[in-house]
Amino acid sequence: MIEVHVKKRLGGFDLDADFAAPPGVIALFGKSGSGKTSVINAVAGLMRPEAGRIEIDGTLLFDRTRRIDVPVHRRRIGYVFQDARLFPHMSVAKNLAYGGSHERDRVIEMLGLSELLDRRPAALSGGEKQRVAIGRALMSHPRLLLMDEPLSALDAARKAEILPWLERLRDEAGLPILYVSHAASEVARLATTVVVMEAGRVGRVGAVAEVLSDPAAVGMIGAQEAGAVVRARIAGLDRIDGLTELALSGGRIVLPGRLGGIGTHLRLRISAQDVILAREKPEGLSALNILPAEVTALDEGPEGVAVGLACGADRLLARVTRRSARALRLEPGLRLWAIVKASAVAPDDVGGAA
Amino acid sequence: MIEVHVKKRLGGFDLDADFAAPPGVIALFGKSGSGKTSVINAVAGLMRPEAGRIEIDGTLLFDRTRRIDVPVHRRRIGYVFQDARLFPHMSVAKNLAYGGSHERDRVIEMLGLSELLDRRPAALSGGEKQRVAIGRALMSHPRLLLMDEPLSALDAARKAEILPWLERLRDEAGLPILYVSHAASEVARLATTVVVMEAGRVGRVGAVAEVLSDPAAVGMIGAQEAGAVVRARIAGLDRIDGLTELALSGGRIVLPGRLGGIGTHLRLRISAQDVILAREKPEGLSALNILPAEVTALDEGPEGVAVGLACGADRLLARVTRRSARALRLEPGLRLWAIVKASAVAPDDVGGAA
Amino acid sequence: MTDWLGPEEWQAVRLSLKVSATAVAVSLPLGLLCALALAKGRFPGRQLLNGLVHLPLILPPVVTGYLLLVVFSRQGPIGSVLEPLGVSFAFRWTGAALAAAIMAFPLMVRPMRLAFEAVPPALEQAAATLGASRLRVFVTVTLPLALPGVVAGAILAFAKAMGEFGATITFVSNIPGETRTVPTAIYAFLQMPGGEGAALRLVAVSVALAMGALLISEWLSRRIARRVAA
Amino acid sequence: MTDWLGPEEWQAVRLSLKVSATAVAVSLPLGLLCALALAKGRFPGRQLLNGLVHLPLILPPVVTGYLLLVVFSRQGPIGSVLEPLGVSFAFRWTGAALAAAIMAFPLMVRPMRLAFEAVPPALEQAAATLGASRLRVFVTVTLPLALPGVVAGAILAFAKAMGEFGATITFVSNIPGETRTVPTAIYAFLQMPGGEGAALRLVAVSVALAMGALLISEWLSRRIARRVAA
Amino acid sequence: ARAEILTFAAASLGGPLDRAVEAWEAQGGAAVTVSYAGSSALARQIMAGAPADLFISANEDWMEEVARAGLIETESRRDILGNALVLIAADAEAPEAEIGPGLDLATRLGSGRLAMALVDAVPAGQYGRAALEGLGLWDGIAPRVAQAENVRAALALVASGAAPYGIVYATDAAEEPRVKVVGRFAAESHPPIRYPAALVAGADPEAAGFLDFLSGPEAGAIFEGAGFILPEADLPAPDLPQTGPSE
Ligand SMILES: Nc1ncnc2c1ncn2[C@@H]1O[C@H](COP(=O)(O)OP(=O)(O)OP(=O)(O)O)[C@@H](O)[C@H]1O
Ligand SMILES: Nc1ncnc2c1ncn2[C@@H]1O[C@H](COP(=O)(O)OP(=O)(O)OP(=O)(O)O)[C@@H](O)[C@H]1O
Ligand SMILES: [Mg+2]
Ligand SMILES: [Mg+2]
Repeated sequence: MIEVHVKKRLGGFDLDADFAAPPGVIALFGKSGSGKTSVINAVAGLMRPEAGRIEIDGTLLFDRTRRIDVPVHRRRIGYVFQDARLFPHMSVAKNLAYGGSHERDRVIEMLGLSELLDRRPAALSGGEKQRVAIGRALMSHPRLLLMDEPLSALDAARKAEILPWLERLRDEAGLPILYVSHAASEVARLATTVVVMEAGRVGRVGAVAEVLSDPAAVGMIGAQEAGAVVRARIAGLDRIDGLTELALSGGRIVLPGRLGGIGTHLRLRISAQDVILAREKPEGLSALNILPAEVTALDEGPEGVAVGLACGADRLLARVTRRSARALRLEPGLRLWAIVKASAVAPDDVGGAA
Repeated sequence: MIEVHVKKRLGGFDLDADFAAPPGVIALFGKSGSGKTSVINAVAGLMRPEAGRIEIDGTLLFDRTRRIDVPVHRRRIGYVFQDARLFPHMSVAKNLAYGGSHERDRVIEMLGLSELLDRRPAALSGGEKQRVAIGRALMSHPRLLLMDEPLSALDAARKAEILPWLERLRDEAGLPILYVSHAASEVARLATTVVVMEAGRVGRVGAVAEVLSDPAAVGMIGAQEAGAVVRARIAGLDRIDGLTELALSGGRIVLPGRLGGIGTHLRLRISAQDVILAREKPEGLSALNILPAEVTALDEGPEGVAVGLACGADRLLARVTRRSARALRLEPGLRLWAIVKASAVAPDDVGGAA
Repeated sequence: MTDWLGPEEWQAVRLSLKVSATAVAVSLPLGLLCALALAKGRFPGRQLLNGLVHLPLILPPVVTGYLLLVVFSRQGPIGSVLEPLGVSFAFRWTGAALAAAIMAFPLMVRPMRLAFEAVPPALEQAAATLGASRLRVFVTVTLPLALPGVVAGAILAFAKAMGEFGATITFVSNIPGETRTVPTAIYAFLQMPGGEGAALRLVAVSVALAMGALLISEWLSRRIARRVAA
Repeated sequence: MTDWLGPEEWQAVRLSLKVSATAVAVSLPLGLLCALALAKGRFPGRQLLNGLVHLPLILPPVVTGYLLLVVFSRQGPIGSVLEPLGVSFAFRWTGAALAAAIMAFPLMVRPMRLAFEAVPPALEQAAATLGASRLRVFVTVTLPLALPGVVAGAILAFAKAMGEFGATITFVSNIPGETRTVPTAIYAFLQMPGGEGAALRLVAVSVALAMGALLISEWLSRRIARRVAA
Repeated sequence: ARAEILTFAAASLGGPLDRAVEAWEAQGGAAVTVSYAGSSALARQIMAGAPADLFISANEDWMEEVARAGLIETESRRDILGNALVLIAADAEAPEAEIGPGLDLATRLGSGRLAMALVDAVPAGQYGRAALEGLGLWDGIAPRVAQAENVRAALALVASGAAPYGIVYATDAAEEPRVKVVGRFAAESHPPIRYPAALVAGADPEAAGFLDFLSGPEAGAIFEGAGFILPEADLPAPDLPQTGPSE
């Protein structure tokens, strides 16, 4: 369990964040200046709250009333700062080893750092610095990982290499991660719990599938970024076409690529904008994934209608125009077909199940 | 015309970039460490190339053979650095005004900085710093804007406010912009020309519509990020549903939101993963946009098939699984239907036409 | 107070303050220039300049005073040039200020140089891209960011000037009202049998003054530092 | 060379080097501590410590020497404690080193303090999150990043120690082979009519030595700086 | 340039000379300003063109040096004062000493040092060394001598207890309660201790009057009161105390 309750005045800004979450990845989501970094700093011990309590997996890091305040260096955290904060006087190798050498070779390999080991940070590009910072935090073998937009300076290909590693940490090592990101795809993929920050307060907190597939949360998260998270099991592999067939609770879909062995559990993010709704089951489409669904909720926003869908035990989210909503005569309880474009669910959005 | 030719050895890294582009926004695209920042630094005059020539709109900034090297402060550039580089000893207001006060109030308004003016940079969040850096560069009224991942620290909503401004600069002020980004949506929206960097060299250069809709470029750009750019004219407005009807050269599509007045020219990015292909014209779909198209090229990659389409004078790009490709019997020359989900083309991907 | 220190002693205190303040104020621009040249310059003779700046520290003060006497006396190479121009340092309070400035110079330059070296070039570059000339970059970015070092240099120099004695008495003698600063007055008291009491009173006054200056400057530089970083 | 300077003078040169090097080496840890406390500490008496550190700069050297004499003499408050322990500074070269160290202390501490203040807390925080204790943060991050300032402080202190005279001769007098450093020898020569030549020869030697040390340390600190920033 | 009489005087004359100036001014003499410093510094300054009217040195060599440079009015040169050397002890119980070849100085010193002014460079040191040489004691004592910057610093070494014994001027010892004078060197045991004074070339005419005043009886009384010896009396005045007032 991760419990964070922090109160602090920063100039004119009032931080008063309060949330609890099961172990896993907690995504801190929110606009620029909403207080995400401040929360993380409090957990790291770099900012001392005026009041509050911070507990991670049974370890009390801070408790104002009990006057507990574990010093930063004893908190065993790995903090990937928003700015890389590499030590300028040390080589990349020394930077990496500063906190420890846990899984050194694999981390270096994964982050593609082997060519850079002898360099000084000043001779690195922006993305390279960020990768070293990630590696340094991972190698310190923390019991809690704090990541403040760790992937924002990286290209898509590099992100695709790092995300599975973080999933592995979450699932295999059971490492709790507080993760700040503006990219819903990263959040959907990694997060167990989503905490939406608004002006220093927690606007919404809940399981990732719940928050992201809630039509009412679309406004908070951003229309572009909204989308549901579903769980799936690999039911079949098509070696020739390189496809994976997934069993969802409400049907089967096929995705490109080999996503794992048969029986593996995955989670998928299906962006609201990638779901097409139809009253009749369509034929002859390139989209191979047609799921029966039932409308559970509707939420009209300025840019269209967010449609909550139940599809077996999973929830989906679709975004349609108002005209379509009218044409389809959408209303809660309506049963219809949800078409998910197979290649719209890219590997980025597919993660090991948490 | 913008001409950049720079050669420089940086430690073990060999920069040898050579490209020319018409005025507009030149997007520098490429993996972390491919040399994007180095190119921009050369243009800014912060790095002196060992050989080469840099000319912007008829002004020679650097020419090794003619021993021309305009000092940085006379180049009249606005550089938004990858790290914000605000002056720590000045308030936000002073930072902003350092290079000039061009369109001060509008810039402050657009970037949402009015609350921050009296603060020092140390009291700003990551995204706030970045916004101030953007404002500072804009207010210096440059004749060339260099932007190194300017929006990476910002949330989607804030990005959506800044991008139209940059478009306006490009279109109305005719300001050339060198723009580094890992986000294809930004590139597609803003860029006139795309320069793909690979290990210090220019891998590909061309008009944005051409590069992004070329199936062969999907590998270079990343499957997730691939997508065509098309031009459209606003043909109608649906005030009740908040929809805009656009005329493309090959048909009509409807997008959510009011995108401008009737007759306005726009450009749209249609992500390859948002295009569904069908042999028969489908009926009863929530997707309102069904365009007739012809397959022009196919490119098989590890994750599926990139399909180049001609749709009137525009080019589209679709990504389908191999199984779909076979089921649809795709081959160059085939005429079929391209279904574009209306809400998949979000405002982010809609820009004023360049 | 007036019976505690005689009028002559108060005169020495005033003179010391005048001499030290003048020494620091006048040498400040040159100190900044030297510090800047040493921090950022790449020119032949840089190490020579560096050595020259440190020289007054290495030389026993008496030697510095002696050399000043030789150079600035009416017959000396510089004194004979300045004399017709009406500029004279010999046995004038201006000479005491000159001696103090020279003795304090290395202490002034070092911290300034250090501070200039620590200003991130990235910020100076950013200023240049915004159209700032080298001079403007210096005045608006480099100097303010180096200010704690500049203040430190000025304080060290002032403290040194307040305590300077050997070079001063050797160069401009110990003339009441003109060149008799607090340290030279202390010296004179210590040389005369039974003068210790008066000497100690003067020591107390000069320590109090210098500490006051120190506190003020600390407070100032802390304010500046707080404005720079948070 | 040996006829250019007599054996006694060479002895003084060797002694000066020994005294200065010892003074700097021994006071370095304390200097670092003081600089650190002044830079980062928040404790009552901080300003007092600050004043105390600057004191030797403000006091005329003779006064400092005299105070040392009083405090470290056999009956003095410290001397009487050390005497039974067999530690004695009186009339020993160690006393000369002590005097030089104290006189050089403010010059050592200021640049160090400045450098410590300039180390970005962000990096120290980063080190702490990686599990580094305060001590480890200091040794691996703060100190290396402040090294140019530490070197600057040490250089200033060494140069000052090489030139120190007033406090030294007052405290430990002038005993050939034991406390007769170069500056005291120079002073003695200057007291004699016609002694200028010999004094200047010694000046030349001490300047050459100090400049050598200066150049080496410059080169060193430049290497360090180059390693730190690029 | 100034209306005052600028006097360059050895710093050791400080107290009594100030009183003499007061007396001179009280009787209507022109204003006098005194710059006190070491004789060597003052001499060099005069040779460098200092606007001094009168030079009073504690060191005959430096007066000679200035004279050789032609910068004094030779006929005005005179010795206005003399002094005596005494052996002082830090210990108030120290027994009186018979200053002679049999002086048990080395024994008295033990492991301690004998404080003197610089024995090669400063007059008090030079006189003391000459006296010890004359007594045949120098070679035994030389390694034990702590040479101070000047005679005042030598006095301080003894007064603070750092050195058990020292050789200083009688005038210095007289004002220092923490030392005991245990013996006085006979005047003939060393070259005569003299304070020569002379008008500097081109001096203000008023300065001649001041110099005369200083060598006159009124000033003489002031100086004698401070323990100086007047040059007419080359031998110690019979009424001078043999020991310091600390007794
Ligand atoms: N010392 C301070 N004085 C005043 N306001 C402050 C101070 N420190 C932080 N703030 C404000 O607190 C708010 C929260 O900052 P924080 O860095 O936590 O935001 P964030 O959510 O991480 O934003 P971003 O996504 O832009 O990094 C910001 O609006 C910032 O301006
Ligand atoms: N001084 C140097 N010595 C060695 N290599 C260097 C030096 N400076 C830069 N490089 C290398 O040059 C390459 C290009 O760097 P650049 O900053 O231009 O990359 P970039 O394309 O901007 O990457 P990013 O997207 O990560 O910011 C990098 O691989 C970097 O490591
Ligand atoms: Mg933040
Ligand atoms: Mg870069």
